[in-house]
Amino acid sequence: MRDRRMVFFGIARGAMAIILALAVGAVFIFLSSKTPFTALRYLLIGPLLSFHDGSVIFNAQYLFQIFAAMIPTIFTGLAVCVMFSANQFNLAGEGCVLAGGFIGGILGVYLQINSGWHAVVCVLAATVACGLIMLIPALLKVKLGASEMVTSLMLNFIILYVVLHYLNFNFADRTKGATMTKAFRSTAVIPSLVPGNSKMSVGFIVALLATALIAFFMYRTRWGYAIRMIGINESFALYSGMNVGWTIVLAQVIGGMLSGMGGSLEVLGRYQTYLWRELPGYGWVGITVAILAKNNPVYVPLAAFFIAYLNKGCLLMSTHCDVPSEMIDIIQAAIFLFFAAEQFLSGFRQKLVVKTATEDLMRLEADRGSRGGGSHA
Amino acid sequence: DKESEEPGKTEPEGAVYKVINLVNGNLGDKSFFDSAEAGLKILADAGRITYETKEMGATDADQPKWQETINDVASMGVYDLIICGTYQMPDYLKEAADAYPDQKFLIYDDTTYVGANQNVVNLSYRQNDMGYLIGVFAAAMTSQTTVDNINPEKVVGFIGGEDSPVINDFLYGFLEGAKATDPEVKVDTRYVTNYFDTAAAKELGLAMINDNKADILWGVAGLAGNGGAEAALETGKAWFIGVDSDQELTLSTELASITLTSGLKNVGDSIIWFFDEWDAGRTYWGTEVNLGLVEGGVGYVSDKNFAKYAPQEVQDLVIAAEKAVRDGTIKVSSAIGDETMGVVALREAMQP
Amino acid sequence: MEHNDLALDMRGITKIYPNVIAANREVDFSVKPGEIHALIGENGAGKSTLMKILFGMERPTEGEIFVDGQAVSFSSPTDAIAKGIGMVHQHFMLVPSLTVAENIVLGMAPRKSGFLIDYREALELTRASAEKFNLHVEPSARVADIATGMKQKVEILKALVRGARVLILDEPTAVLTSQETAGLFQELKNLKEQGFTIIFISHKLNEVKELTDRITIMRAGKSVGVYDTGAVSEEEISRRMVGRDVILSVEKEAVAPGEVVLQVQGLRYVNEWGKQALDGVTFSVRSGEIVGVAGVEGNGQRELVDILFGLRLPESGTARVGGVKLTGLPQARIRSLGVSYVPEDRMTLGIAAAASVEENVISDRFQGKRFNHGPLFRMKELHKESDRLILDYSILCKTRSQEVGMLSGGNIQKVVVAREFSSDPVLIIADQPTRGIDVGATELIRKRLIDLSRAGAAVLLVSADLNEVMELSDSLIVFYEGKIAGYFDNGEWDDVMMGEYMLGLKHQSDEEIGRASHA
Amino acid sequence: MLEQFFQAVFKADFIFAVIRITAPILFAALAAVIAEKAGVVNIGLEGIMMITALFGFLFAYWTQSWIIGVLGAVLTGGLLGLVMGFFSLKLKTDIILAGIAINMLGAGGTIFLLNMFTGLRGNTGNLVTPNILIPTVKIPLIDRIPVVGEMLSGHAVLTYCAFIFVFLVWLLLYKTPIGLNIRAVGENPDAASSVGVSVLGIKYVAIALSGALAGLGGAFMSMYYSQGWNSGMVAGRGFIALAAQAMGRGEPVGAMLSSLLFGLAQALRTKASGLQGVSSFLVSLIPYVATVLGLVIYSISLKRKARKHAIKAVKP
Ligand SMILES: Nc1ncnc2c1ncn2[C@@H]1O[C@H](COP(=O)(O)OP(=O)(O)OP(=O)(O)O)[C@@H](O)[C@H]1O
Ligand SMILES: Nc1ncnc2c1ncn2[C@@H]1O[C@H](COP(=O)(O)OP(=O)(O)OP(=O)(O)O)[C@@H](O)[C@H]1O
Ligand SMILES: [Mg+2]
Ligand SMILES: [Mg+2]
Repeated sequence: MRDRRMVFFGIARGAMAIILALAVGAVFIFLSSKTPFTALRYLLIGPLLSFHDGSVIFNAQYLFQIFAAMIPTIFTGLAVCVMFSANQFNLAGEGCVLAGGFIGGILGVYLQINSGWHAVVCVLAATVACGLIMLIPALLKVKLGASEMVTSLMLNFIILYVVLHYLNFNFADRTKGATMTKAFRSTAVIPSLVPGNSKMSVGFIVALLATALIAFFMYRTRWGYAIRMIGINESFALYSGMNVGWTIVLAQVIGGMLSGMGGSLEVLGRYQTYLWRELPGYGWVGITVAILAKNNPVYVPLAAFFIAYLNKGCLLMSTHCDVPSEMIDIIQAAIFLFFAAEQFLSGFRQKLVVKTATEDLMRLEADRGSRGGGSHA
Repeated sequence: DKESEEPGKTEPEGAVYKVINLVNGNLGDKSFFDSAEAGLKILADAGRITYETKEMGATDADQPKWQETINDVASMGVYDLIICGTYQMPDYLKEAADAYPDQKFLIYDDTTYVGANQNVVNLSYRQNDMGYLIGVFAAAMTSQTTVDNINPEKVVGFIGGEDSPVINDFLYGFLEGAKATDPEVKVDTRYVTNYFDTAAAKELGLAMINDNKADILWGVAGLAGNGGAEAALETGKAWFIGVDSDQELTLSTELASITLTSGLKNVGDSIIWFFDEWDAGRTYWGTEVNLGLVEGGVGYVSDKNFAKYAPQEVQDLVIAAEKAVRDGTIKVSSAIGDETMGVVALREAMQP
Repeated sequence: MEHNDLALDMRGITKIYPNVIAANREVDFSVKPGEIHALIGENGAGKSTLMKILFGMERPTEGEIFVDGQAVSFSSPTDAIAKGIGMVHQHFMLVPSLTVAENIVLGMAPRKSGFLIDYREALELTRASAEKFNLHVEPSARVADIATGMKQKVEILKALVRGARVLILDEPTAVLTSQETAGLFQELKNLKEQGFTIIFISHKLNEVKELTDRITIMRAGKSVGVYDTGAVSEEEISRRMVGRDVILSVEKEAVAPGEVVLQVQGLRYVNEWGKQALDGVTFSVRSGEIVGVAGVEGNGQRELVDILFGLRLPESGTARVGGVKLTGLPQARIRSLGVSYVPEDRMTLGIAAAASVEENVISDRFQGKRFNHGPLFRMKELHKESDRLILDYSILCKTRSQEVGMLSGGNIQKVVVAREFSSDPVLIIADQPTRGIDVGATELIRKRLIDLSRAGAAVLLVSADLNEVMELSDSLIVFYEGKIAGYFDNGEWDDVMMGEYMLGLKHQSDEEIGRASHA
Repeated sequence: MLEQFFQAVFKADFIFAVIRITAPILFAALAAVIAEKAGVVNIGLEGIMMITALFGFLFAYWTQSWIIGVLGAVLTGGLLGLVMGFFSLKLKTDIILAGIAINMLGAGGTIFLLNMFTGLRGNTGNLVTPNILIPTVKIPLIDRIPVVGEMLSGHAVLTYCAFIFVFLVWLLLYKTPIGLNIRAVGENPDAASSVGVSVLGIKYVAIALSGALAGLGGAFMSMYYSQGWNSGMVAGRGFIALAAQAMGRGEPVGAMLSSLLFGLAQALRTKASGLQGVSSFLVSLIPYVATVLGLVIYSISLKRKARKHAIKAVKP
């Protein structure tokens, strides 16, 4: 009874927060658009429904595009969940996505395996390599106490320039005007799950599997337990006899592996060549995802969906209406800020709590009364 | 709002085309995006087209947006022509062109899949030709000590956005032009590694001026290139050359005053030219239109500071070089498709 | 009685926390001017909550507060301070990296030349008020570096300097030695004579009897009675509190100690402030016996315990358990030798506050075969184990998945004890195991400790509560200045004698002390 | 080749460049220090710098006064700090998320705002006039000392301010009541609130100050370092500053040394990029690798010191 009421409140609060956030976004839309209602329609329901000459049709391609967009962010979101759970403020997910994409891409071009295993090998190699890369900040932290925040931040740039160097001097396809590799072999391409150009590849399934795996890992295994306890209170974990150093390394290596896997699946699933020449930003989205999911892997796909849906809505709004694309940043920022506001409606929550508690107490008294006796000692 | 169909304008001769311009970056680049936009605006003002411009963001994180938008727009089937540009778009364009064979596309500044689709026209520009002329000019100028701020050392500078084929295409021409003009000239080439860190570009420019006595800097680094102009202005020891559009018009008065010329890439003009041809019944679907000096696809600014400061002999040299390139006596190498990395070898050889 | 005769009067206070706990239910609480009023009750009875409301740190869900007959409404401690209320919290509210003086003037720092802190004035103020209230502190020492007793004095000074006329002391004696407690009581009585009103929370009934004029007893969030202290006996008080009779003294059978389990040999250690904290300490603990360590805080007990549990490395000397050298081993290895440890500081070492009760009680055994099946946890076994412990140690929580940080102080300690006592330990190091715990829980913990030792475990008991050490121990070691000042194994000791050894007035011969090692 | 490199490095203008490169990072690093001391992680520095760089420039342009421009940037920065504060302190939005949102505003929002206020896109183009640029000053006596004068004199007013602010921030944190409150709130908020210090109030002050300092960094970027604003121009300096703060253990002087290390490495990179046969990509690694190496060396030395006391890594 009490729990149901609180769950209901939680859902209502989330809905209210979204509505408020969108209302704030709407203010900006009204400011910048001549057709604000059409713009809002595109933002809110455009990703699901399209309107053609008065008829409304469900647009599966858009939904697939949203799922496709979730692939890298689910991975980085999970990576951040694991690392933040161990209280490691490691920001190198960004660099690992890039490195994973690069390694996967290069193997996709140059490795010769004439079967679907090609793609698997590419992705796994990227995964392992990024796990190894993450050893740098992890070991520096554990062995020397060097801030993982600093080393991981620097590592992002180091990865970027090393990748650019090799891309440019060793792997670039010189017939192209932009720096990119030759096309991936068809065996390395992650197959699409659905017809059309949505780029929703098998990677999406892998991402969901990874979510389940990480959720199990975090809540149903001794390593996940140790990671969480270290994140809550490192001294306590040490005192309890856990191998804190090893676990901290593990968390970051897993973070690197997940990011690398996400990067390689994204590159091999979406593009024909490896072409990233700057940090792709999925690491930061991963942080947002993890924060919205409150570090719980189970909620990561939901948070990733929320962001991908919002992005798609914004993109449609700017493609089909006169809302400039930079406005999107303002709207998204506003939506994040309000959506994540914990204190939102807290007054109402407290009232609900008081009501529930009073009821509980009354029931307790009544119970005691009916059980006989009656008088208090 | 970019829809600018105004009633009461002069009636167009041909059809009014409905055009959408997809910018895989942001306007305000003072370069090809702005140039394309300007061309379209002229066409729209003349009532020959109606158009919308969509900016899709400039970063790699926006690449999925580019993909989705071009597909989305093509699927609508309401536009007579979809315009996009740069060497970053061809893969996405090809995908959409395959999926929507009835939709017409134009891509400028790319040559990747010429002929693969019969509904796509490629406009490309010989930036290496333009680089050649700028190279001739810079090499001739750097020993003109009678001109203010010019020192006897034969060193000029090239500030590139990044070490990539397009940028190196400019560079290749620049190096060859400089070398042909004066074999003793050295070119200090440095890259910002992005197109927005003006401050870092400025540091590079300052180092070129202070350490190697470069007195002419060519900035080919998008917005960051301006850092080169600032370095020249603040030291008072060097001149700047702009790129893509006439930067004497876009820079502040002070910076413009030390800008000698700009290498031009006339995307807007080429788009207008394309519509002229279309109206005249000449179409180029499935082919590449390579626009060099002759076609007006590239050029340089020869009025203003160029006319004012460059000694006549230098001007003559540049004009002669232009003629030679136009009539094909001089073939400028291109960095695009340059498997041998000749540009890198030349770059190292000419580094002071 | 009318409000205006009372120093303060709280009427019908109800407090419901966001996690749905009625910490206070329609509590009436009043204090007369110039009295020392005790507030007692079991862990989790709602004492601290009531006081936090009075001090403006929590807002009551319902109820009114009157100070000197005037209705007040506090939205922050600032308001309460303005009304002359000061509070000393049990968990220190000090900023460790700041000096004593800085802590005392925090929020009211004297200025010079407009915007800079006048440090000389701050020191002077601290010194002057320390003198005035007879609370001796070292104004320029960093709080991180001073002893617990002094911290407590700093806390009291902090309240007094802000002009408090009503002083709330939430378990001030829990961390004090008996000497320090005696000193504090003297000071409190002085304050009372000067007209201060004092609210005193404690679980130690003898202290309550000694110091206070009236008592308010709380149980399960409600007030269950107000008494004149002289009119009730300790037994009566505890019956009111707990709702049943409590045996206050423990009984234990005599023992024949077995093998030596813990052998400590010539430990030396210089601590972070350059003090020779341990100076050649040698003793042993045998299976089946409880060895108590007594001493004024800061005489090396802290460092000894830390070294035994691998939190510090000694300069020289060794400690062995069952022949295996402990020093330098990681905690995991130490635990695998059968050592368990109830830490003094439960909040930083004992628990992960944001984790559940279950996650806290299994933290030392989660890797065991019993709880794992391949890579996965056997959740059933984990639940079974935690439910068993919750029941066994009567931990008051809603479910095993409740956050430990939400429990009251005493129940948090039960969580720690439940884990540490239930791992079949060979050696238990119990550091202040009953600090700040109500009589019922104290009884339970002490009884368990004795049971375990009688079943063959070796117990090293370190406690600032002299009565506890004297009552529970089979033999007793007194620490003074990093050395063992005395060793007693005949069960004949009293607090006067202990005091003499603890304060360094007496010292046994090397030979007598040497018996401690059972070599 | 190496000879050429050393010639370029052992010149006064090299040190001059180091100082110039350090200044904007230093402002932001000090901003991070103040916020961190109050227990607030200000990950939005990058965005604040972008936005203040724009508004500093615009204010200067509108009034044709660089001083008002700088003040405008400071004000804007302070306001942005308060906005972050409002969301994270009042509405309890995760502070990291609030920072990320501010960074989004800095990336795209600025382009929109520029367009809204001036009709320009992407950069401020030809709005620059000399009187809206922060002037440089020659320091009277030092100016005349041969090499030293060349290194230390002739910097922009704000460059000197950056280094003066190291002292001012230190003074603020350690010698003033508000600094005492900031440190107390950051270390033990319960303790601070129990003596009537308003924890929220102090955090607001700290994050507003942090924003204001980052505002100076922003103004430096668009009104001196570059002549005008363009999108992306802060180019990660806000994040570098966060790292400098962490490396400097949250102390003003430590943050300054870390910023200088980064500035030095960045200047080296500039010089090295002029050598024959170097990859522009690998040269770009120098600042980041140097920072990691610096941190490693520093950590090792700390570890040595800690080992003397033989205390294991259990936090108090
Ligand atoms: N901030 C809080 N949030 C939620 N519950 C709380 C909070 N503070 C206290 N409680 C709960 O309120 C109840 C009363 O706690 P309180 O601290 O007042 O007890 P107490 O009498 O001081 O106990 P102890 O002697 O153990 O300190 C307990 O069940 C406790 O878990
Ligand atoms: N903000 C909070 N959220 C959840 N629980 C809390 C909170 N504040 C306090 N509690 C819990 O309520 C209990 C009472 O807190 P308080 O600080 O008053 O302890 P205390 O009464 O001094 O403890 P003890 O009786 O053990 O000395 C503690 O156990 C604490 O864990
Ligand atoms: Mg010259
Ligand atoms: Mg309490």
